[in-house]
Parts: sequence; C-alpha cells; structure tokens
Amino acid sequence: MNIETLLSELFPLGHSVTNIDSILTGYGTTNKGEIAVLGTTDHLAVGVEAALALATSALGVIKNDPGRPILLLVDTQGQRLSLQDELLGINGYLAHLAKCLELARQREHQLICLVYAEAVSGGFLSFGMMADEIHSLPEAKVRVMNLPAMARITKLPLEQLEELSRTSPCFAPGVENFIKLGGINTIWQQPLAERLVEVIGMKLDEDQRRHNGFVRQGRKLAFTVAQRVKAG
Amino acid sequence: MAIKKWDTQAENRRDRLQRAASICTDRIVPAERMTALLEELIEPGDRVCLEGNNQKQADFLARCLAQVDPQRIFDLHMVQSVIALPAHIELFERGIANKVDFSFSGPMGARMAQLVAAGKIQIGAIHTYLELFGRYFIDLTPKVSLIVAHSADRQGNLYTGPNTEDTPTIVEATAFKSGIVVAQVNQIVDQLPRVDIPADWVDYITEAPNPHTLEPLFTRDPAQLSEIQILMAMMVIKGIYAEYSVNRLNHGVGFNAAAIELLLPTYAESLGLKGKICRHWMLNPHPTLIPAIEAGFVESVYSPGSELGMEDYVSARPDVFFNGSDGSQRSNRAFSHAAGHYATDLFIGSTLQMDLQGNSSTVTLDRITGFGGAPNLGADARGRRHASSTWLKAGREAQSGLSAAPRGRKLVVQIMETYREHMQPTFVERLDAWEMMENTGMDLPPIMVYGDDISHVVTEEGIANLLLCRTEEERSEAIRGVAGYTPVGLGRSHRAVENLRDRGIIRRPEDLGVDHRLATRDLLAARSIRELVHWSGGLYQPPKRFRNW
Amino acid sequence: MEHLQFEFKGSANRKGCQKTTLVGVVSSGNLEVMLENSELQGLCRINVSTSSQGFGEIWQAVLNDFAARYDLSNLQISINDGGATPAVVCLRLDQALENYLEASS
Amino acid sequence: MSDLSGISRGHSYYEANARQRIAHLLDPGSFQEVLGPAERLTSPHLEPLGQPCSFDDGIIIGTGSLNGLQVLVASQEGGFMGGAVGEVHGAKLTGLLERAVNERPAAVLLLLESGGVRLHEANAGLIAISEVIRALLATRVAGVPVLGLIGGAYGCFGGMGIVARCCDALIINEEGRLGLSGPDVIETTMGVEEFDSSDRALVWRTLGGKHRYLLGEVQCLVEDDIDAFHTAVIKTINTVQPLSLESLEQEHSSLTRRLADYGQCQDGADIWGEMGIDDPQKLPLMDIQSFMVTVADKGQGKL
Repeated sequence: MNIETLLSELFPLGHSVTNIDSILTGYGTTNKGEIAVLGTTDHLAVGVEAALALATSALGVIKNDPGRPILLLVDTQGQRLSLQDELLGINGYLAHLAKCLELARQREHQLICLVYAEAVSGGFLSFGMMADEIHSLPEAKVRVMNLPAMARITKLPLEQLEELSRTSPCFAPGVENFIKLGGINTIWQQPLAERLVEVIGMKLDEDQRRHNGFVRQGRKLAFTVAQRVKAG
Repeated sequence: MAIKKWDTQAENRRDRLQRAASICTDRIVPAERMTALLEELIEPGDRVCLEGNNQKQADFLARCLAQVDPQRIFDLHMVQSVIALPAHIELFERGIANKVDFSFSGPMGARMAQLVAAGKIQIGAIHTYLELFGRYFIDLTPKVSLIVAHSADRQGNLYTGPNTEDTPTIVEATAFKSGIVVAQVNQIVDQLPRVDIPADWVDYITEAPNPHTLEPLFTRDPAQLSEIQILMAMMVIKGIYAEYSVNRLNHGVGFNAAAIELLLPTYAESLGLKGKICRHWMLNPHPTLIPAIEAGFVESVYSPGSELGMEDYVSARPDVFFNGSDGSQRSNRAFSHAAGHYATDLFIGSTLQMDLQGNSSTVTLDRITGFGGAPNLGADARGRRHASSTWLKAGREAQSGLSAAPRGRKLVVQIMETYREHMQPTFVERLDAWEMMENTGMDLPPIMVYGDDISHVVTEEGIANLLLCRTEEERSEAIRGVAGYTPVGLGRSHRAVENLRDRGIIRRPEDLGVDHRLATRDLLAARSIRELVHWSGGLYQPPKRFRNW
Repeated sequence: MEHLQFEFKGSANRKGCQKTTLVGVVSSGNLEVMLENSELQGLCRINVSTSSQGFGEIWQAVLNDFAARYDLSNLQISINDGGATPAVVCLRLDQALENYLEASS
Repeated sequence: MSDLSGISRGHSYYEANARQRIAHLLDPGSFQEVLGPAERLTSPHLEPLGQPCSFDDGIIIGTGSLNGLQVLVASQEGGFMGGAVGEVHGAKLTGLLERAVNERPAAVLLLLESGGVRLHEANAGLIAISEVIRALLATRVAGVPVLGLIGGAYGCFGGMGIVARCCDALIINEEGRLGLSGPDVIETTMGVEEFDSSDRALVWRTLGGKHRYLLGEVQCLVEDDIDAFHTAVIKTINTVQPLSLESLEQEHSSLTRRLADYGQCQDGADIWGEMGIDDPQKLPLMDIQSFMVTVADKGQGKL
C-alpha cells in the first residue's frame, strides 16, 4: 500500500503528515483525537540523517505535546550500509532514536507501530520495535535477511534453510513468523482507521513479546528463561 | 678446412640488440614499448629467465612477455624460481612458452597441474633453488633474463634494496654468457643509495607503471598461535636447542617456528639459555624474531630476502643484519641457501604429511607445488667437514655402536601436530607424493625431506629422536610413538613405545620436564603484531592487513 | 551433529567439588568440556556432541587413554565440540580435570 | 618454575574468554553464575542446522562484587558463533537487566562481544535484541547504571552495537571495535570500493577504540588489560547521567553537530584533522598514554 493511500485510510478525518526525504512527520485525526505520526517510506535505508530527523520529531512531540499517542509507520530496508555512516557512528544515532522513543514511553506517550511495507533489522530495531505494540498489514514484509544471503553468510545450504523454514518460524522471513514469535501483535485488516482507534488508549506497561511468543508456541524458551533469571 | 667461429653467441646478441634499436635506441625503455622490444630481443625457442621468487616479482615484465605475439615468439623454455603470477600461466596458455624448469609454484599449483595434463607445459625438472641456480651456470643458462630491482640510475646501475634475493645470480649467469638482461624498476633516479648490480651487466631498464609486487610471506601473526604450538615450541627449546646447544640454525616459515622464536625471551630466558642457544641465523627477517633480537639472544642474521615492513628495523640493527653502506639490508638467496646447507647445525620445518620412514611431503593431490629451498636446508650436509659441538653430538648419537669413520650430523627437525585442521592426519602409511608421481609421470615422488635426513620428529605428544634408532622397525615405531591418534599412531605397540621411551628415543613433555600448564599464550613474548611493533620500538611497520589498530 | 556416549569403570573415588567445572569454548577447532559430580555407580560417563561426523573411534581412543590416566568414577563429563583435533581435546580434558581437582581440594 | 619475569604482564582483555574476563574483573571468588552451564539451557535451533551448541549459549550472567560494590554482570563469548544473540542468549541478558530493577545493584556490567543477531535463529534473535534494548533502558530509568565494556576480537556490531550505545557509559580498548554493519557485510553488499575489509588499518580508523573515543562515543579508552577496565569501571560508575529529556537533548545537539562538522569526511583521519589534531595519521600508531596526551581537549565533548 502506498503511503498516501495508507494515510487516508488511517485518517479519514484528515492528517497533516508530510514526506520530506522519505521521512514522515505530522499529525493525524482520529475519533479518539489527534495522534502524532512518525515514520519512513520508500523502503528507506536508514542512515545517520534519517535517524537524527526521526529523533528530532520524537523530541518535538515529547516537548510540545505531552502524553499524545505516537504512531510509528514502518517501511525500511534496514540500516544504510556505508563506510561514512559507520565512520560517524550510525549505531549511536540509532540508539539515540531508540532512547528518545523510550523517553516518550516514560512520559506516558503510547507508542503504536504499524509495519505497512518492509521492516528489516537495524532500521526496524531502533524505531518500530520500540513501540508498546507492533502491528502489521497483511502484505508487509518483515525479515532480518533473505534466505539466500543467510545461506551465504552461515555457509549452510539454501535447500536446508528452505526446508527448515517450513517448520520453524525462527529464521524465515514473514509476518506470520514474527506473530508466532510474539514480535508482532496482530495483522490489521480493513478498515484501518477502526483498527487504530481500537488500540489507542490501551496502555501496556510491560514488554509483552516474550509472553506472546510463549503463548503462541513460536518462542518457547525466552519467556521462561528470562523469568528464571529475573527471579534469581 | 673451414675456420670455426667461437663467438656465435656474442654475434647473435649483437643481432638482437640491433633489431631492438628499431624500437628503442636508449638503454632506458618507455614502459609502453616494452612488449615490442621483447618481440625483437627474444627469438623462438629461447631460454628465458623471468625473475620472481616468493617475495618480489618482475610482474610488469611478466605481463609484457605474456602479451607478445605468439606467431613471432613461441616455444620458449622458461627458467624461473617460482611460478606465482597469472601472467606466468598465460605464457603457456598462449603458446609463447612450452617448457619450464622451476623450483616452486605455490598459488598456481592447481593450474600448473591442469596445463601439464593438457600437454601445454612440459616440465624439465622441479628443482631446489640451489640446484636451479647451479644449472643456470651449467646447462640452463638464460639467453634473456627479465629481472626486477627497486631503482636504477641513468647509467643503468641497479639498486635492489633489501630484497636483493635472486637478482645477482640471474644477472651473473646471463650477462657473462652473451645473454641480454632487461630490468624493471620502480623508479629511475639520479643517485642510487648503493649499487647492487653494475650498469654494464644490464642492457635495458624500464620504469614499471606500478611498484613491483612484494609479498609479506614471512609474517606470522602471533594472535593465531595455539597452546599446542606453544607446547611443542617448549619441547623444542628444552629437548633439542638446549640439549644440543644449537647456535647456528635456520627456521622454516610457519606458525610452529614463530612460536619457538617468541618463546626465546620468555621460556628459554627462564631456563638460562640466553647466550647459549640461537645466536646465529640464516633467516628472512621474521617479525616474530624481533623480541629475541631485542632480548639479546640473536647475534647475527643473514637473509635470502627481506620482509615487507621490516626494512627500518633491519636498518637500525646493523650489528645483527647484513646491511649496505647506505644502511639498508642486502640479501642473497644463493649465498643464504649455501650457508643454510653447510654452515648451520639445525633446520626446523613443518610438513603436511610424513610416512613411517620419516619421509615428508607438502604435496596435495592435483597441485604441482615444487620444493623451494627446504630440501637443501633440511638435509644433512654430506660434504661438510668443519666441526661444531652440536654437529659432533648429533653425529655421535647417529653412529653409536656402529663401526664407521666418525663424522658429524646436522639436526633436521620436523615439527607438526598429529592432525591438521579439519582432522587431516599428518602421519600416513603412504604419502600422496606417490600418487602424484604416478599421475604425472615424474621420475621420483616429490619428497620434500627424506626420512634418513631427519633427526627429530616433534608433535604435541613428544619428541622422537631418530638418530638413536638402529633399525627400520625402530624408526617406524618411534614415529608411531609420537603420531598421536592418527591411524598410524593407533597402530603402535604400547610395549615397544614404552621401551623406546626408556631408551630416550621417545620423550614425552613430562620426560623433558616441560610443564604443559605453562603452555598458554601468556608465555609468548608477543601475543599480537602490535606487541611486535612495541618490541621494535616502533621501527617495524607491519603491512595494513596485519594491523588491528 | 553426532552424539556419542562413553562409559568407563573407575576405582579411584576422588570426590570432586560441588561446583561444576567448565573449560574451553565451542568454536571452530575448539571445544568446551564440563565436569560434574554425579552418582553413577562408580562410572565415569562422557557425552560428546560433535559437529565432525565419523570420528567415533578416535574419540574412543582418546577417552580410553584419558580414563586410564586418571581412573575416575562418579563423574559426568559433557563435551560440545566444534571439530577440535585430538591434541586440543586432550589439552582441554587435562585442563578441566586440573581445575576440577583444584577446586575440590 | 624459574623466572618468567619477561612475561609478567596483566591479563589481556582481548585474549581472555568470557569467563576469564569476569573472573579477573570482579572481586576474587565473588562471582555467582545464574543459569550456569549445568542447567544446559542450550539453543534448540542449532542442532537441526548441524551446528554445535554451547551449555551457556554463549553468554555468562550472574552476580558479584567489584571493589565491594554489588554488581550484575553479563559476558558474551565471541568465540561461540561470534557472540551472536539467539533466543536463549538474549533472554538471559533481558532477564538480568530486569532483575537489576528489582535488586538495585550498584551497576550492571555488560561485557559485550557480538556480531549481533544470530542468523541461525534470526527472527528470535532480532526480537531478543529489541527486548534487551527495552529492558536496558528501563533499568536506566529505574536509576541503575548500565556500563558496557568492549575489547574482544569480534567487536560489537549489529543490534548489539545499538545496545552498546544505549548504555550509560562505554569502556573500550584500542583493539575494540564498535559499529553497526561489519566491514565484511558492507564489502559483500556494496562492493570493495565502499569498504575494503581486508585493509585492517582502515577498519580500525573507522570502527576502532581510538576513533570511538575521539567521537565521544565511549567514555574511557584503556590499555588492553582487565585491571585497566576494572579501574575505568570504578571511575565511571559514579559519573552516569539519568535518562532524561535534558540528557537526550544534549546528546541530540552533539550528534547534530557531529553530522554537520564531519558529515563530509571520508576517513577517520580526516575527522581527526578537523578536530584540530596535528598529524592525524600518527594517532593509530601511538600507545594509549601518548595518545591521551595528544588528544587532550580535542575531539567532541563527551556525551
């Protein structure tokens, strides 16, 4: 779904979201009131400028609109792969973005994420995955890496990975797999505006993902292991 | 009766130079005209020497030669130390050359084997360096030699820099037998630091578009040394170097040798061995030798070639190394290998395979790799006559109980783990070299070091002293006794091995008083390239690929 | 992956410590060795998980010698192997046992 | 054994494995492992791919003391799958950080050495790292400092590179590397012209400890000695700032300035030159002491 269609379906009551260099910022109107919007489009490869721009917007919402819910719209092919980004410390820029979003959570902003196109590793990790809850459109593509690249790096035969991806949700790309693991809460079906309104105001205190992965049987160990460590 | 002419070779040389004048009348040839020049200088069927060893390479001239018109220049007989560059192979693929006499073909070994099978290369023989150099003066004298130097002056004198290597030998054989010498240099300058090759031995010089290739072949990163290698190095120091007071020696290249070098300032020092072992070396300037030099173990080092990054360090230690009046090192492979054969008391090296006779080989199937210098260094010098206490002690061990005129023995030590990585056994019933011989129709299996030259075999299990063995069976059992869990080692008789142990033929670390708990990386004088730089006072400048800072 | 189990009857009742001992790291050409006290009716049991298939006989030979060298009982040894050579295996076994006995004394 | 004084040197952090680092960093005998190897909490995802597992899944966690201060500690084993984060590995780390919120130790010490997500269980690994980030920041919000130590052969990359920069403070040695995408990943994807990963000097100018220190990304640059890390931990533990709007705005302006000042630079040495360091090419060759003298008052203000 392209970004214009998405925004009009999410906000039939109107929005002021702008797209500058594939960075989305602005506000949308719902029948539960205004919601701040931050996001990327065009499968953006997130580099230092983009991470900084998103952080600027996040800090702006924290300062100017205390407590307003924030919708994170995800479409990224991951971090930008370049020497210059590494030279400047891109991981620090992405961490900064994650910290700004965490501060928003601490200051009672609800963080809702919608993966509407692509969500890949680094760009997703420091942005959409910081949300209280993560949703996705049915056609969205979520992955760490595609299978051929994975086969190359792990030096495992592609056929073996393909075979195993049919039974294990653990490494094959796909929204369904992330749902089984608890990494994504739900798939949003039309009408999107209703889906959004349903979740606004449902404030969650804890990271639910381990528990969801356990209940959905996709990630059986993470929850119990973490609980045991925590309990001491 | 017709008068016999005695100067046909010189006349032929004049003809060639005259033809070449159509391309270039000057001694200094523009790089872009080099291929055309070679087409005039070289005639079909010529014996051509292309300089290059495992370190420096006349890479530009090799490319020029590979580009000549094969309709004009063909059936060349190449004589060269090493076949290492793609251009070397192209000569045969394009039919410019069809025969080769050489010494080593490491990286191109697999392609060599294919071309031999396809009938594109006829191998005269695979030599050691000294043999090949020797034949340059007997029956393989080059008509044209394409050589490499660091720089030239406008008169044509050459400066080789620290990597003199094979150049004097090749030029001597060519220039004094009516041959033609063409040199590539990195730069032409007004004033050379020193003259390594005089101008009147050189016919043409060209400034190559890029500096010649130089491989840091003797650099071993201490970060990769394992505890097993350290344990074996401890055994060598205590069980061989100390026991025989080894002072004149050569180390083969490799991690096992690097481990020994790095234990001198620590383990050997702790045993009080400074000044008692390892004083005089025939060795490329191994960076891993720096701590031992700085710690005062090493008095002199003579080198067959230099090592990338070691130039400033070597220049700053003229008491140790052989340096010119300009301060930079001068090396010479021919002299070094003669010295390594006759003037050292010990050689230590590693191998990929060893059989029950102690024969060792670095052959892997489907590759023709050759010998380099190891067989000359790793062989008893039967023609040696001067004595040393080390040589005499080894000789006494080898001869005890035999009625023969007394003579000494060189210590030839093979050091290796019983398994290589990926669980390839080092000890085998039959060397792959035999199969190689059968597949390629060689006269002999390509054995690197013959078993009867080997004095000691060192593995993680211990040391086998083959000098003390009196029968074939005893030698085999001694080798089995240090062959670990390889099929060969598992075939041992425990009783026989214990018997050999009682006689001191097999010695385990505990028999030697080597505490295996000390065999950690903390025992290394340097655990990283960075620490080597530190030892050198910043003089060693490692190539980029070896840095982690 | 290949999973092997070996058992040796020992007589020396050297009681180890309560703690487990672990040495080594599972990486290419390396292994981890874990030693635990265990009531095994006098047996020393060794479990090996290895990424190198088909070397059961060599493991048997290495462990035979190890068991003969130390004569251990009531000890569980567990190994995760990343394709270590017998030399490295012997070294780690010795290190593990030294740590184990040291900690228990 | 007789005199081995020639090798009497400290314990190299770079050389040590994950367990040895903990043993030398903490007060002797104080470390109590949580979910140790005997629990056999191994990854279930490796066996089907023919990969050996490790009894601790490549991370050692537990409690201990450092100069008498109670700390929680986690140490990643780079030797095992490059320290990569899988389901169990990540859950141990997350659990430890959450435990810190309850126990309120003086600090949580993260001895980081990781290539990021373990591809053999990629989805679980990615989510696990996200959980670590959230747990880490929650721990900081709760007022417990989290310090990261970097200095192993495998560096700190991928998602763990982001985790590192979420810590209150970082301590690194010269050999340590910190970044997001490893040089080999960039070379494989974008070509050798973008990043020649075999040029190790370039790798360190871009990702190495000295450059990270000059950028102000790490608070302490130390010798490769576990004692030096120990000293740096004590020095740093009391200087940490809470996660607040003010601190983030400060970081924001610092990162904005960095981008403006050095955004056009193509090489670490260019940046150091811009910082006003004379002869920047010399920096990589200096030992830590002379480096510190040379760069005093240079580089970006510490975050």
